[in-house]
Amino acid sequence: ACGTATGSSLDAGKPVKGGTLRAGVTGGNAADTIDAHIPVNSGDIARTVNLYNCLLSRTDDYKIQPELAESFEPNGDATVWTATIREGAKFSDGRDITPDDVVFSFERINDPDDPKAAAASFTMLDKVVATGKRTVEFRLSEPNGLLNDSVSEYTTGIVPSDYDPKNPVCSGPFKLKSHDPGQSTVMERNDYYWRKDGGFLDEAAILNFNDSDALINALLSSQVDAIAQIPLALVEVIGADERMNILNSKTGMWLPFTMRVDRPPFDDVRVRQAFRLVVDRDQMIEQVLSGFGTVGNDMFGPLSENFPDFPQRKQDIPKAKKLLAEAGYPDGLEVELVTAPIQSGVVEAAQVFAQQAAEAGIRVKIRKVDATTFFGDEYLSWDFAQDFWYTRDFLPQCVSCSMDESPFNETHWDDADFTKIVQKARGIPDSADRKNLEHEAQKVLYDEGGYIIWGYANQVDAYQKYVGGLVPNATGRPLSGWRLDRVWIGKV
Amino acid sequence: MSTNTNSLDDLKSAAVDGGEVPKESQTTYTPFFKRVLAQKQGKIGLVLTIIVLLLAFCGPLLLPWATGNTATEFVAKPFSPHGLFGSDNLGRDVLSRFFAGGLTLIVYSVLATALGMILGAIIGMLAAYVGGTFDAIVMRLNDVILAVPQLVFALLAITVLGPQGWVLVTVIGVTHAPRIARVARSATLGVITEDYILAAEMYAMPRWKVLLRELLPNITGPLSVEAGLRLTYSIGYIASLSFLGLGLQPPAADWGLMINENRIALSIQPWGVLLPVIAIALLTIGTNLLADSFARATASTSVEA
Amino acid sequence: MTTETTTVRHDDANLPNEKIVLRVTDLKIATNAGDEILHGVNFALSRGEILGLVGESGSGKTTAGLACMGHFREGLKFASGSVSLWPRGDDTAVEVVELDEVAVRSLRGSRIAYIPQDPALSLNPAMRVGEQIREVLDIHKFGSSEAERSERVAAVLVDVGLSGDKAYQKRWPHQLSGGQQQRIGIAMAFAMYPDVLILDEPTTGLDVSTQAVVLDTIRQMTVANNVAGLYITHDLAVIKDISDRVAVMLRGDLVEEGPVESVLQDPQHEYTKMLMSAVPDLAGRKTIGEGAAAEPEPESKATHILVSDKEPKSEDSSEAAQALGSADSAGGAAASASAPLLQVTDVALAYGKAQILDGINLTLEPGDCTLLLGESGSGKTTLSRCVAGLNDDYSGAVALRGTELAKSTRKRTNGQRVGIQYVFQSPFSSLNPRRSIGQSLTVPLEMSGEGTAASRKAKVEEALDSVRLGRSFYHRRPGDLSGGERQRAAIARALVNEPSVLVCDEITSALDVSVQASIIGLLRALRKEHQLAMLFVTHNIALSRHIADNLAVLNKGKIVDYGPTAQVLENPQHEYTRTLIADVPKF
Amino acid sequence: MFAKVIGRRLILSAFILLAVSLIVFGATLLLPGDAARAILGQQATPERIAALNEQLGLNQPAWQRYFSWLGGLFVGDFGTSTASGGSVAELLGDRVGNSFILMAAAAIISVPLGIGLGVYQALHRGGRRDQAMTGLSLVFAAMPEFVIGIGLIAIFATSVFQILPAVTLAPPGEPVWGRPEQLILPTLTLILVVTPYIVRMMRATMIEVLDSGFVEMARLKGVPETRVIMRHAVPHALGPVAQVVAIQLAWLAGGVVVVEFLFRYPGLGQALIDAVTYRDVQVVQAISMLVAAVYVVVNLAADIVGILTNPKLRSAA
Ligand SMILES: Nc1ncnc2c1ncn2[C@@H]1O[C@H](COP(=O)(O)OP(=O)(O)OP(=O)(O)O)[C@@H](O)[C@H]1O
Ligand SMILES: Nc1ncnc2c1ncn2[C@@H]1O[C@H](COP(=O)(O)OP(=O)(O)OP(=O)(O)O)[C@@H](O)[C@H]1O
Ligand SMILES: [Mg+2]
Ligand SMILES: [Mg+2]
Ligand code: NI
Repeated sequence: ACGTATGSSLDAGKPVKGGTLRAGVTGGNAADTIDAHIPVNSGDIARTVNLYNCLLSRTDDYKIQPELAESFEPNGDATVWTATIREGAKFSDGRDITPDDVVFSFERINDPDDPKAAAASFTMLDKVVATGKRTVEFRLSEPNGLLNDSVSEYTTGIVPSDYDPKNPVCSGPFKLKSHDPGQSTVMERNDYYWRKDGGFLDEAAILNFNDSDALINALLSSQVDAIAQIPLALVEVIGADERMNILNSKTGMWLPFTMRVDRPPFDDVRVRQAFRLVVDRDQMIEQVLSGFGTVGNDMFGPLSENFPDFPQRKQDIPKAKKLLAEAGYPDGLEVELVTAPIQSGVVEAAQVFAQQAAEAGIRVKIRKVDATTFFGDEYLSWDFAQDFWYTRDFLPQCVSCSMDESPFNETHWDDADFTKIVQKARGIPDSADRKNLEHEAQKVLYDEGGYIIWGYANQVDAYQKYVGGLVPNATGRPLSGWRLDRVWIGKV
Repeated sequence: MSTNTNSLDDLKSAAVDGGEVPKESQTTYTPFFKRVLAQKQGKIGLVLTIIVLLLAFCGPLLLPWATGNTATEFVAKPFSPHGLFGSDNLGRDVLSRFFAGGLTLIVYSVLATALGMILGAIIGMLAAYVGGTFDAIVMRLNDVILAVPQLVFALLAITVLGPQGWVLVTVIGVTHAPRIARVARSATLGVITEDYILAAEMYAMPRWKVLLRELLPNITGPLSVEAGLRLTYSIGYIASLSFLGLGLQPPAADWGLMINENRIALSIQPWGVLLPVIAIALLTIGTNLLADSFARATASTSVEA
Repeated sequence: MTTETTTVRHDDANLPNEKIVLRVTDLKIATNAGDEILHGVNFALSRGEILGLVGESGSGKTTAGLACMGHFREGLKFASGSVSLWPRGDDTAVEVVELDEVAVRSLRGSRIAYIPQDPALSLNPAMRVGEQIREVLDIHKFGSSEAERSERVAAVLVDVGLSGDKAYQKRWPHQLSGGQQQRIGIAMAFAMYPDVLILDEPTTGLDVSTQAVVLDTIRQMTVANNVAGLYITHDLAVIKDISDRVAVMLRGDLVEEGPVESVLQDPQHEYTKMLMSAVPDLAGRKTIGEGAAAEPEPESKATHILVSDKEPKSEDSSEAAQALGSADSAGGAAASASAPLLQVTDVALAYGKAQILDGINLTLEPGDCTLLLGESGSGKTTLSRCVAGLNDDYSGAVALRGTELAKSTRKRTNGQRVGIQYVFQSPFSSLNPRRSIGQSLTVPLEMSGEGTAASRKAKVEEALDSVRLGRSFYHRRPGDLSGGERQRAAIARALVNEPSVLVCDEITSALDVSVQASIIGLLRALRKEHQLAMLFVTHNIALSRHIADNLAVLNKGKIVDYGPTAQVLENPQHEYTRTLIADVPKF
Repeated sequence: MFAKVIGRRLILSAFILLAVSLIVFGATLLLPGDAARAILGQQATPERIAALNEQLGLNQPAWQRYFSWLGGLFVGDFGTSTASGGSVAELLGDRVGNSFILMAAAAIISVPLGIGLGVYQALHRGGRRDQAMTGLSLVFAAMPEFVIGIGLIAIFATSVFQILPAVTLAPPGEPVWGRPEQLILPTLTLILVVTPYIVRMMRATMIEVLDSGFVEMARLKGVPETRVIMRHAVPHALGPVAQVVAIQLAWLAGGVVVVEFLFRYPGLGQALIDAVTYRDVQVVQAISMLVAAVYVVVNLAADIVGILTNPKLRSAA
């Protein structure tokens, strides 16, 4: 029963209308939100995706697709983007979605006094202007060919101009019925939603669990219908249960080690190269992900159109030792690796890395802190730590984490040439046109960057066989990217 | 109220600690260990404790010879039935990790107990010896600390200071102290009225000498019982904290941590949990039996066969 | 005990006769482990008579007494023999030890009653006293109605000299005095008009005056109810007072038995003789402890000059000079020449509102022994501790050779501390059980900073010799020693520093009479040898003639009679002293 | 006199709670990282933190917050949860109830059970059954609660038999006692942890009481054995045992953390761990105070039992 979900629709039969889906998710606390623009944890994301619609979104294989916007086009130098709102798009209270609502939404995101989660991607956004009955112009202070990527993020949901986050009017396939932070959220179908090919469920409930143990038990005792993200080590066991299906999605999600390139010992490129060479990537996938992942090549954005095919880096202890010796560490060195349970597999990866690095004389002292401490004052300034990222394309990812003014520049990568290349590539809307520039940037990171990207983790979920409509999704978000409008409860 | 409530308090501390309040005086002196070993419980306790201690101390040395693996080596996929007891959540050999995992637990709990005993004995003896306001203040402070559960204390301290070894040892030792202080105090109060203390006073023996030479040897009975019990509790607390994920941190091979890491697969790969659980159980049972036979040994001169 | 011990019998009253109510024949009792505690005991109790059972502690008196009730303490079991009881109105005897649970239970408390040693422990503290008496009546179905039982409770309370009203019955045991508690016990025993009464040291722990009242009650009740009594005690004087016959027990055997007069005046068995000679008597006709001082093997006859005659002059005057400063040294020396050795002036002390000591004046000359007499709680210990500097709350003055002493021993000079030594009441608690005798005895020397380790050891060994213990005790621990030996060691500790005044606080009250006698003998000898002045505290007036030159009687914190022993005894000035002397069972 | 003793105890209890409140407040001040950071996690940009702090009222000085918090406690207001913005009292309401059910179930079973077993053992002391039970109680008293819990799960829920649920899963809106079978294992764990102490104390005091003069006297009065035990012996053992029961109940209040964690039980223990993780200071403070209050109350109760069973204390004090 494991593997991809090709057989699922067979099990669940033809789509049927009606019923409630109960989806379990780990995490969640008293601060859980239903605000469209400040989702934090997995449950928040699930709510945002289902309650709000964005102008654009990503398909299951991570291509940009139109949503509330029929089209989203740049002008020639990518300084102005024009969105055309879909004909007949309505909010859950039956009102039309107007350009003013779009303007309000983006002003809310970019509110200088209270910037929302997505604000970092819109620093160059000068003004959003309603220019017609259905058109909105995004005027930029500098060229940006990637604005469509930013607008496809789930953090840019469109809300009405009289938006009340406590009692939201929704633009997504569902509207809110009840919300009990840290416990459960119930959503019901939004009949005004513009997409007519889905919307099978009457209701969808998101249930919070304290950890995966309870989550699995709830699934096995049929207290929930589907659960998001199961421990990879248990995939086979759960899959062996006749009642269960496994949803195994290849994604571009990565759990890198982050080396600060401006601090010793990692300010020496040879040390970074040596560290990258000590990793046995296959074993990482095997031990940390129980085989549910793809080997990485120290490069992010694997689903980008312009992803390069550089030679696969392999473990090479002698070479690593040689590099270390050249860098002044003939007897190896000791480093502290800061880790935290920020995503399943992170702490485990640290342990496997420590073991592998020992072979090259690198003594890794693991310092495990709790997630709060990890994201605390010292976040982004650890010398050697870890992090995790969902699927992104290469250039937006660079903007997030590899440039001087990137909000999450955890490796402190600050290379003028590199920045120039990225800036230039960013201004080009067409991906084929910027292929060479991208490759140039990628080559630099591949040779000298501060990330050790040993692999991409699959997103593995489990659900009862009577649930239909769940397909693999590359975004890294669980349960088909949380697109519950496509899900139905079939005959048991 | 002073008299009756205090007597209730003392009863209380006596009660938790096995119920048998040994009083050391008017007894014939026979070597303490002989009396402990004369009891079945003492023997079983000693054997259990020694088995686990041997395992914990020699385990790391035995490793390569017994399992052929080091405790951190990856030998299989996670949770597969590799080797004698299978592999753990990262595919490491459960038996190797089990061999390597007892030492820190034992060392830390012994240190924590020692710290608590020293602090508690000093506080308790001083409170009883000095008496008066000092005693009252110290004992009320004790009450305050007692009102905050040890685990809550540990939880806060570890979050503030991080899960390092010394934090564990200190926080457990310090939270043990008031409990030990109570026992030390009531034992001292029992002894302090004895005339030999008064005799020492009469000869103007320096006060620290009175404490050290006249008092301390005569409360070793209750104190050693207490030490045994506290050791049991220390082991329990350190293991519990590891189990909650607040104790020793990966990749340390530690029994409590092993339980925490492998608990999720209790049904498919039970050994990763059960081996350390059994070892911890044997150890705590062993130390508890020993403590109990300490109590009997100090409570009576003659010992039932 | 393999050899058969035969009992010396002074008459044949023990042979079967119609007056006998309870008869114990060849009773053997053993521990569960198999050690025999009683080796075949024979005695009989007759109606209206009390049989006294005497013997040292641990000889098996309680065990024998409880066996009469078919009761064996946890860990003991019946081995062989018989206990026959002829209940009133019944011609045939019942075999108590062969009865089943229910039958024996119906005898207990109704036919055979028990009066325990310590009433404070034997009354249920959580039950009102009336209820406890009532319980006996209820269980044994006394009378025919509720009212009749209530009446009986009141009546029996009046019989034992207590008030029978409801309010009194509603009291808790702790609201009664020791004597009243014991009378409740007696009332409980007599409530069912029993045939046999077992009394296990019912007056130990009571002071002489209370003891006299309780004994009186018992005597009256036995006669009035025509009961056969077994009175267990180790106090021969009490036996003489209360019983008609006496049986002497020694380590599980009955060694002598007969009418009180004939046994006590003409003891046959060695042990009885020894016992008789050790009992102090108020008249002082004999010298107790004669020769007993040297009783435990006097290992070496080495001389033990601990206190030299010149000591008071040389050493202490120099100490006094130290204390007062050199300018005062002449005055200090002068004072010491004329002043008495120890002078207590106007010592008073109060704990809260309770005035414990009130204007005490005492003097002590070298070689003098003053006996401080008083009942329990009169303040004897408090006073002696004031003298020794262990209690610094007092007002007034204690002067040694004319120099007033600081109140706390810690503030006194070394010489002053050494001059007065205190021996504690209980030998079981005055020596640190965890340290050897030698270590404990070295402490005084160590603290006065004298000599080298070797010289200290030599001194301690000398002291051990002088108390007739011997050097071999140096390395032993208190736990291995008997009470008498421990008390000797404690006395030795007081002697190592060569004091001039020894304060002995009831140092014999925790000991058996024979041991007491030997300690008294020892003290007498030491006094002679070392010119020791002594303040001897006791509640046992009978000791006075045996040890003291002077007698001071303390009553409620005041000295009510003070003078040479003979004078006070023969011509007591105060009412209290007179009743005290009158209450002592005459021996 | 009795009232006076209790009055003094009450004052002392108030003092203890006050001191605990200081300690707890101080300790929570030391928690690294603030609530805002903890809530925002990876997305904690300075602007968003500042905005959230403002919203949560964390900008006042510490002493001011302490007194307003303390003042709130007196009127039953535990403050506002920093994480959720809701009232702490409301947030913990259900949790308190859940934990209480667990503890009450454990206490109701283990106290009489412990007393009964203790009496039984004391009466048959030295016998084979006594020895076996002493051994067993030592074994259970020794093991940490999670060891017992895991053992039970392995036996009854996963590895050996699969007859009982291993975790507690109350669907939203349904109370925990709606599925009593889920309560069995956590309760059983607590019982196994708590009972041995009560048994041992009961046995020890009963033996002492049975050896006492007044019990022997009662037997020598001809009192039937059952009456000797029920009327003369047991009441005396209750006072000291009440102290142990109190300590065990107080332990339950804190030790329940591990058991709740183990069984996913939605009680105070779970809430505490969560609150510490998310630096929800108000909740940590509230729970610590609650637990301390439990400690104080059960101790007070035990003292009262002690006084009531002892006429000496009752009448004279
Ligand atoms: N339960 C018991 N188990 C074992 N030995 C016992 C027990 N009770 C008493 N003995 C022993 O039996 C002997 C006689 O004890 P018993 O109490 O009869 O003496 P006693 O003459 O009454 O002494 P005392 O004057 O001190 O009351 C003692 O040596 C004692 O050690
Ligand atoms: N520390 C104290 N606080 C209050 N009262 C005390 C204290 N010590 C003794 N007393 C009281 O002082 C009185 C005298 O006590 P003390 O010990 O001197 O009597 P005693 O004559 O030696 O009696 P005994 O013969 O019982 O030894 C007693 O009523 C006692 O209760
Ligand atoms: Mg006796
Ligand atoms: Mg006295
Ligand atoms: Ni009081």
